[in-house]
Amino acid sequence: MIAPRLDREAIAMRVARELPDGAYVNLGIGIPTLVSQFVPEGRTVVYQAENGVLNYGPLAQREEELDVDLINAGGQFLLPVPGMAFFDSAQAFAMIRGGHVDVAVLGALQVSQTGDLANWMLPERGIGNIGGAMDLAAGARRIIVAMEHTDPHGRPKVVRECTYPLTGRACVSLVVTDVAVLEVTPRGLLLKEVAPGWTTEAVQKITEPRLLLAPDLKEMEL
Amino acid sequence: MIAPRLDREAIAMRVARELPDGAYVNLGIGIPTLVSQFVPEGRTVVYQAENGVLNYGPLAQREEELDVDLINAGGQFLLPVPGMAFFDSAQAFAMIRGGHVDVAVLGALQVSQTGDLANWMLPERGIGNIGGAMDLAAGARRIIVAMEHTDPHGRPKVVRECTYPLTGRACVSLVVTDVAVLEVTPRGLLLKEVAPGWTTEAVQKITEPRLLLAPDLKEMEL
Amino acid sequence: MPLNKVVSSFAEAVADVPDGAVIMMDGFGGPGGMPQQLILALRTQGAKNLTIISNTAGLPGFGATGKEPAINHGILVESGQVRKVIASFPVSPSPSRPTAFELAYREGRAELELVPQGTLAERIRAGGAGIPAFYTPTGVGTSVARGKETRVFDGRGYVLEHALKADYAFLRALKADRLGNLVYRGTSRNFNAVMATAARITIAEVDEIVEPGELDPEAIVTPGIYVKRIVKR
Amino acid sequence: MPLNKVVSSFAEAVADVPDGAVIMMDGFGGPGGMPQQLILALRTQGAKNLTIISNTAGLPGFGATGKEPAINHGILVESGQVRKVIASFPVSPSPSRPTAFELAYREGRAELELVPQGTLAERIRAGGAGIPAFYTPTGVGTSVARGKETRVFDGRGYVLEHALKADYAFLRALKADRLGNLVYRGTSRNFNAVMATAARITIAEVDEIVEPGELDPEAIVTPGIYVKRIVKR
Repeated sequence: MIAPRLDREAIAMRVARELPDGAYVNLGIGIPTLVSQFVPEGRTVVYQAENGVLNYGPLAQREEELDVDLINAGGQFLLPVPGMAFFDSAQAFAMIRGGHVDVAVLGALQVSQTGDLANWMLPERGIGNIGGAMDLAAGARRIIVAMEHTDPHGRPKVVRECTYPLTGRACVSLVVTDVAVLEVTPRGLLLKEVAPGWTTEAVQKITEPRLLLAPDLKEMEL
Repeated sequence: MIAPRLDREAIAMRVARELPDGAYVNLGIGIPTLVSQFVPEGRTVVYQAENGVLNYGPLAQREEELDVDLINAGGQFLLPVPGMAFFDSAQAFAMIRGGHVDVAVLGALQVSQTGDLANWMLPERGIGNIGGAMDLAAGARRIIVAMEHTDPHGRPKVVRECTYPLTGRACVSLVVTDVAVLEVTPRGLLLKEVAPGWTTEAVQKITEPRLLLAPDLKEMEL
Repeated sequence: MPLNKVVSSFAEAVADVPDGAVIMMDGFGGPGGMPQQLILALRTQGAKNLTIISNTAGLPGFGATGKEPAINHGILVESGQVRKVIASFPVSPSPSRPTAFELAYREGRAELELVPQGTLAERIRAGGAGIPAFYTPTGVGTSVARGKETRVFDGRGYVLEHALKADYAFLRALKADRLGNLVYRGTSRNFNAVMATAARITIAEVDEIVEPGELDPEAIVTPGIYVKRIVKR
Repeated sequence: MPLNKVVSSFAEAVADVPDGAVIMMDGFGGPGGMPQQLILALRTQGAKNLTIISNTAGLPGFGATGKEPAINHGILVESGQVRKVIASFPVSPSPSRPTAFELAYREGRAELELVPQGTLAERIRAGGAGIPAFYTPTGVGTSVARGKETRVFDGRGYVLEHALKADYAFLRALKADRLGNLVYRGTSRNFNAVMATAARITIAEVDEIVEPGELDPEAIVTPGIYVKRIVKR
């Protein structure tokens, strides 16, 4: 029962399998940024970043490649790739708000059983960064949360009601954590997959709301 | 007293003198399109057309110059000039609505004593074209009307209240006609200039509202 | 699979347009900017009861050079496929030469929603940008504000206008890459670039299809995210 | 006189900024897109009680390469010239390294209006486009909607947001012609192009000034109508 949790790469790997061929995808900071390297062979995913770039590819690695005019919304340096397009912030968010981004993968501090998302502020700090998170939460067609199942203090991050300031209400469709895959349904959170070695009881134990069990519940495939 | 009225070119010439150096100007169809050829020597005026072009210059004249992708809002063919910029209709009207166009010169069917403008529909037709007129009326910083003083039936076009469908309320600043120059003021219409050979009485006779006389009333200079 | 939005024929590009569809298409005037081949294909395809959102309702001759026939959505009105037009410049400037739309409108065969041109552009932009409604100063105190909410901000009156969306947008662009990135030519960009954003299925008729990387990434006007299908003239 | 918007120095470009001015400036992150020389000149000029509208409130190091110092509007906060910031990303991602703004905010020396990034961009666009207010789905049911009008369209809730305008916009662009037409470079375009439209006086800091006609008219991002002053770095 004390099976290991998945690492951040494994969470990203599982999320990557959710991205359909041809999807336009926005990746938030944290675990979501790792997703792009795990997109299955043969699938094309087009990345949008809210600072105004579409169809970006690999990150720049070497010092001499770094270009201050070529970054994504997380401040990571990009390499130029054929087919890239640049636009301004108003256009970037028109895309997002207008429902043109198929999937946004976001980190979270808390997700509620109704799909509420809290990911922009730790209340104890008293000030925080909203950035593009609220627009993505409101605008992307599908929101996937990628996060650890519990916080650094071991408290559940999947909660009945978010106690942290909200990013958006009822916006999350799927939650991929280091121990499970949960789908937000009208009846509640549906446990669809558990990490290798994890039982449904073990997952429930570190989850605040009561989980529904999927009839075809299975082990997470990576 | 039966002095001749000014022709369309002369009206345009008088309007041209109202355009300040460096102004961004939108010219409506009809007499306004003639204005650009009379801008005084040494003054630069930049033209905007609401179909998405800034800084256009002379019209194309020769058959081989005509380019269907290079027209102004009146459907006139343009010549390419250095410094031109193209943009879409949303941007073109953002410029207009946002107050970035300094002067719009528009034709009119009627102008009221409070500066109401009617220029898009003859009621007897029952259907009409609004085009960009309402946006220009609402958005340009200054609206100058260029028109004949009376309609084809000899009826005043400067009226107490517009009886034709309105384009905008209280939007006109200056009216230049074939017999006079009128300024719209909070107290009413101020007769500032009369055409050569015209008396204030003669102008009043073909004008519906009572005109105020400018202390420095003078003959129109062209 | 590498992304490829190229469709091999105009007929194929418009094959799924159902009766009752709402279609946006440019039409500032003449041939520039008009998706002529898509319009012809739609006439052949035959979908009926269409709503067309466009600057005009089809103006023969406007902006034409005589070098080529000026095909526009007026032919869809003539063929009886159009039930409603949302436009700012729906009729001929000269009453003595009524267009097909004006005749259909007078005979009650077609409806009209008349919208100021800038409001039309902004409503389309709003539709593409997830803005359901906005306030504009345009049309306050005129017939276009009739029945609409008005509101004062900072002492000035404004009208509430709602977003426009469509099932299809038919675009005319100069070049596309197979990812759907588009550039236009001159003033033909006008309504095309904003309509591209506001339809469920955006189809671009282009002169040339190039490989990704051949269009300057700084000069792309319509990023491929907005475009579903591309057809070469 | 031929139009010429070129100003000979940064000091001259910012000389008339009064105390209490509202200034927009880019600031997605590091040096890309930041009008660094205009910011330095404004520090020297010394105008106080400024309101800065920007994505951040100055984040040291974000997006920097180490090749050049990453000057941003944080230096105006440090110099005590800023009274208020309207931003979406006002503080450091890591609480253990508070920025000058966070310290000023905690000590009550600076105010903050926190705005979601897309709402910030759209409010600025609205300011430039003559739209006083619009409805957006962003932030419904969260703290940013508190005290604001909400409204349901087609079964979904939206918040009413108001336009933002400024006295000045400080831009960073790649090239200008002397008419004020601008092009940017890569992702540095972000807030620059929209801020260009929403200020009474827009000033562009550019790498290069070229003759009219040298910029591709199809690729001009900011048409000159929006730009009052140009200064070369």
